[in-house]
Amino acid sequence: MEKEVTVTIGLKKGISDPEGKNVTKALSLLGFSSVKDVTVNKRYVITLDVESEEQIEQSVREMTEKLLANPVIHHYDIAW
Amino acid sequence: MEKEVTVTIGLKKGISDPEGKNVTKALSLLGFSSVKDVTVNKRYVITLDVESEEQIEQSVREMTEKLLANPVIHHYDIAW
Amino acid sequence: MVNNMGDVTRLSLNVSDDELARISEETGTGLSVNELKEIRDYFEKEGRDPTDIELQALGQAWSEHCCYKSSKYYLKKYLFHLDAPQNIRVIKEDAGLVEFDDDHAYAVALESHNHPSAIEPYGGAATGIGGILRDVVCMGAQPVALVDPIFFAPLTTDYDELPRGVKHPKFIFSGVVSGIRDYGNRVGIPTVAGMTTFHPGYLGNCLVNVGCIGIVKKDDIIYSRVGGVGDLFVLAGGGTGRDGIHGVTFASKELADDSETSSRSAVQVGDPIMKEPLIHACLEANAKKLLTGLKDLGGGGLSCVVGEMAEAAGFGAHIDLEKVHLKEGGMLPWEIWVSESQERMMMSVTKDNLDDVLAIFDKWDVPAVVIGEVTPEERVHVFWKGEEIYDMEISFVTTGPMYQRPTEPPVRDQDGEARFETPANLEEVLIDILSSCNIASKDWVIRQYDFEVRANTTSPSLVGTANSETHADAAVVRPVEGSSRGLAITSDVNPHLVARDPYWGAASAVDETVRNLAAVGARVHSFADCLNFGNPEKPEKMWEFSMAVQGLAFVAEKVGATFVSGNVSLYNEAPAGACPPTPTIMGIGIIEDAALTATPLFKSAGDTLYLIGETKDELGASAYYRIMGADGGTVPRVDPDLLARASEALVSLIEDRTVVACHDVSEGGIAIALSEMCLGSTMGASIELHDELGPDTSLFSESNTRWICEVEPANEDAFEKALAESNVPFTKIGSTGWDRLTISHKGRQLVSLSTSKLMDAWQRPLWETMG
Amino acid sequence: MIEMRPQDIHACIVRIEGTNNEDEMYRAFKNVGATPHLVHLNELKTLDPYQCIMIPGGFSAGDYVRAGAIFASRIRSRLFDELLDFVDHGYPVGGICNGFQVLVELGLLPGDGEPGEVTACLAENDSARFECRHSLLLRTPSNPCAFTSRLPEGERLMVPSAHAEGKLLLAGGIRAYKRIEERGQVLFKYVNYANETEAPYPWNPNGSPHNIAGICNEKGNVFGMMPHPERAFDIENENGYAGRTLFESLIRYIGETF
Ligand SMILES: Nc1ncnc2c1ncn2[C@@H]1O[C@H](COP(=O)(O)OP(=O)(O)O)[C@@H](O)[C@H]1O
Ligand SMILES: [Mg+2]
Repeated sequence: MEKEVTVTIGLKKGISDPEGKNVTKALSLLGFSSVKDVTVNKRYVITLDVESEEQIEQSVREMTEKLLANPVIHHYDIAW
Repeated sequence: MEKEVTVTIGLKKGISDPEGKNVTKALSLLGFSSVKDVTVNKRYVITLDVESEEQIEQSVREMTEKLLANPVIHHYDIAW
Repeated sequence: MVNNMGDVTRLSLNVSDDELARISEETGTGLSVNELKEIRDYFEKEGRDPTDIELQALGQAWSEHCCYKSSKYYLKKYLFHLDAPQNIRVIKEDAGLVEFDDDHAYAVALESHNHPSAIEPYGGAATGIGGILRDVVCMGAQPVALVDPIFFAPLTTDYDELPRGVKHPKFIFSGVVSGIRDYGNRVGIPTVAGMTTFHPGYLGNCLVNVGCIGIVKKDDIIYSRVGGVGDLFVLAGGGTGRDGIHGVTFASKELADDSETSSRSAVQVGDPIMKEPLIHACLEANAKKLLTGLKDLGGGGLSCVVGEMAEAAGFGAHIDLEKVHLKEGGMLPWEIWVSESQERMMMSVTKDNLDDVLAIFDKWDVPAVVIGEVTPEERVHVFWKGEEIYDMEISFVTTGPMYQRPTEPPVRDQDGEARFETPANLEEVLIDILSSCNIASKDWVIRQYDFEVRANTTSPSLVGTANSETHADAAVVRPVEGSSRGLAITSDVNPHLVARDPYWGAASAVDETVRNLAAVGARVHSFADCLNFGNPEKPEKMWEFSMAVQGLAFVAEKVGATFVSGNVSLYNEAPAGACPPTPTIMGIGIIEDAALTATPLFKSAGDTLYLIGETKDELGASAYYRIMGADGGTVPRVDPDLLARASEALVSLIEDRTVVACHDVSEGGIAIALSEMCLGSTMGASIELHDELGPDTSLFSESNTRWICEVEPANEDAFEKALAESNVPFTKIGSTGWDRLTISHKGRQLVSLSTSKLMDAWQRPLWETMG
Repeated sequence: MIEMRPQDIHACIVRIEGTNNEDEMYRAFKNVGATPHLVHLNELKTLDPYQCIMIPGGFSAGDYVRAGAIFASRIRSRLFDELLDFVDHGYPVGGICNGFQVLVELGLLPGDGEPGEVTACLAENDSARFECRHSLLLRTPSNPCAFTSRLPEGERLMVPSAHAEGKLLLAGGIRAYKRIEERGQVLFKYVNYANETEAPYPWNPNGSPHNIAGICNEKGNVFGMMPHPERAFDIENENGYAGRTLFESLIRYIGETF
């Protein structure tokens, strides 16, 4: 069966987010004065062909830890 | 009042996605044979200081189209 | 021949003119009614109607972009016959080949990617880089440098003044630079030089020109032609998809305000990580002598590449289209045939070598498949699941129409003298010019590019003390290991001048190219041109084109180098108007010892400063006039013989280290050239000008063929003697030292500015606007 | 004991799609007399023939997920045990720029966790953009390291930087930085012309805490740095040929040790 799983990767609290800061600045240069802060996350939408629901969590967590996130700076969230 | 708005940006169907393709390849080389496809989106979490809810949609749409996305290749989704 | 098999349809052209126009519109082929009639005649002789894939192929091949139908006449008449002894094979291939040394040649290519970049700056510019790399690789050459002349409307353009469908120049500029950065850096080829120019005429049609230089052993040169009958066509690289369909026909018409939605399929993103191993694999297979021919898939896709490779060798082809590997399902045969998907190369391979070739591509994880075979007769036959769906004589497809379109000079009223009062404070004007975006530091752009990857860039675009560098006139790369010989690279054109006077503006572009090369100590060796103009069906635009081409030829003829490759991009028109005529020139020079490259920054206090050349009253379209809002005046003229003599004399003086710092005088005149020489080492100069011109003219005139040189006092005689012998005018204008730039004219002090004030004015503008 | 001759030293430069500094790395090894090999990871079956492994710079697999992450995970899935063994035997393993990022993602640098545990990250530059500029590097006091043994402490070099992700973040924060300094694992710091080790941007091009530009493991045989010594190989600067000295150190170390 096909399943779509979403892994969202963000920076841990306390880790600075240069891209977010850059976007914040660019938006304020454009005149959007209401913007206080921007943070940027990445979202991987993974289409899986699996036999059971149980497999999903386990294997997606493994992908995330092996490749998609670096534990020193990232937190992640898996949803489907 | 402070509001957190999320803008998710992805490539439209039919636009080639080198990032997604390379992640798919990497996962399959790592032995995750169940992965059929990966697409990558970006999520901007924007903290706004606004007076009314009505303002939000309009101004976030404008930010997105002026800076964050190009409607020619991107679709986007605004949520709060 | 197939009759109707669902995936392929036949179109009858025996219909009224209106119907023909409708067919052109509906198929998106961009063919004119007259062109369709010519096609009708051809198929009448064949005794059948064309199929959709045949018509689509003709639409591609006969587009302005592919067959140069409006420009060919002028190019042939004025440029193509120019020749130089160092040229090996020029104009005919995707890149020009010029001798580098006894064993090596270098390949040069320059192209535009304007239309796609206007619609999708990031992807458009990135795929521009991808395309120009392919042009060089398909000669068997290893790319060694990229160049990116890019043109935008002023960054201060008001958001409220943007026409419908037009994106803000900041968005386009930042997208274009990111696209070039992300593609160029990822494939690991240094982007060493370029231009960043602003003019209101680029609103709605930015220009993105990209150039590439490669190096190849003469023994490894390969051409875009098959070897012989029975050779296999092997298609390598990324899958073929619907992206990029009708890219060339899109590039051959004006942009409309709905182009961004209607032309989406012409837009692509590009995959550098497919390109990088593809380059390695192609070059490896070529170096092992496993290929008989190599060509990239660019405009027109498979349709163009198969026909051209076969025709160049006098053969034909049989293609099985269903063998092409696809990115997406459900594609129609005609879509596969004309798709311009990126990152693909076509090779011709003898049957004996096939396995070895496929093994190389397999190692690099790059797909490669056999899709057809070379046949004796000069026709292309395309089959789809066993049935023939395409059968045309190659020469009919590739010859294409040629037009000599009407030209007409525009009516102008600005030829008179400019009238305004000379400002009392010229120092303020200097600062204004120095901090205008056209002249200010481009390091916001340059530093986003890896300009030193491959470790051959001996002198980049930024030179001087770390983190307070100034601009170099040309970058130098040393492409052959163990050899000190370098290639100096620059790109130049001043569209303000060309817009005002296409002939002298274009001539000035060549002059500037040559003098930028000479300024670093390089002898000009070859040019490439990218001719960006408006709609050729408008007589005024065609006139601009024809005058500019003549201006280019006028100077190039005399300097010992010719146009070895190039590209014409017409229809750069949006509802807001046409782009200014922009003949971008890329110049390549040879520098015998790259370690002797000259830079503009002052070297030591107490040295003598000279001006080579003469300042004349030539302020038309100058930076000074633009800042003063003044119209009129004369655009700088060129004396090509003087240019040739003066640059040869200067290069010799740099080679023997008589000249220790050198900078050419261009936009902003002497005042700006001197300011730029004060940066990079933060040493000042004291200048006294004594010419008979007005003080503002003396400071800001943009007369061609001028340089400022620093010479040690002990070498003054040698310097003066050498120039006098070459009959080149020069003037002693002052000396280096202190940390201020002071300039006086006939005893009256006009400028006294600290080097830090100059640095500040020059360094910050782009950072402040772009963040 | 007889020293190994330089030409008998075989250095393996590992490449995949998108590594693109391998030609200059190859040249650097050749120019100090060693025998380099450019080997695609797909063809690298064993490390036995080599005395040194180098991961070059570039954009391996496009750096799409995170700089170096895909390359690292591919090494992990194929050769990891053998690589750990190689390191245990004292053979040098180095990474420049993207290669440094790969070694960090493999957990080999700073190498203070369980084998293979990732304890650091080379995060996005503070400027949020790719930075190509010349860096001044100060050789800080450190353990004997294979890559710097011939370069006296306190020397300053001019080396090109070119990266978008070069800010070294360590798990464990302040204490971790203190620990690697105390253990002599910091090889280079970004400085200005006054040799200040806290010099701000643009001297420190990425915002790396304490201006750290390059580190090694405690044993000194695994090392990585963001700037490119292989590009400063025959560019003469204030200390002669900065890059050459590093590669000469490496060859000398191998020659003397094995
Ligand atoms: N887009 C760009 N990409 C790379 N280099 C650039 C770019 N724009 C300008 N440069 C570099 O900046 C320097 C100054 O550019 P420019 O003012 O056009 O020079 P010049 O007046 O000498 O022709 C040149 O060395 C040029 O190569
Ligand atoms: Mg490579």
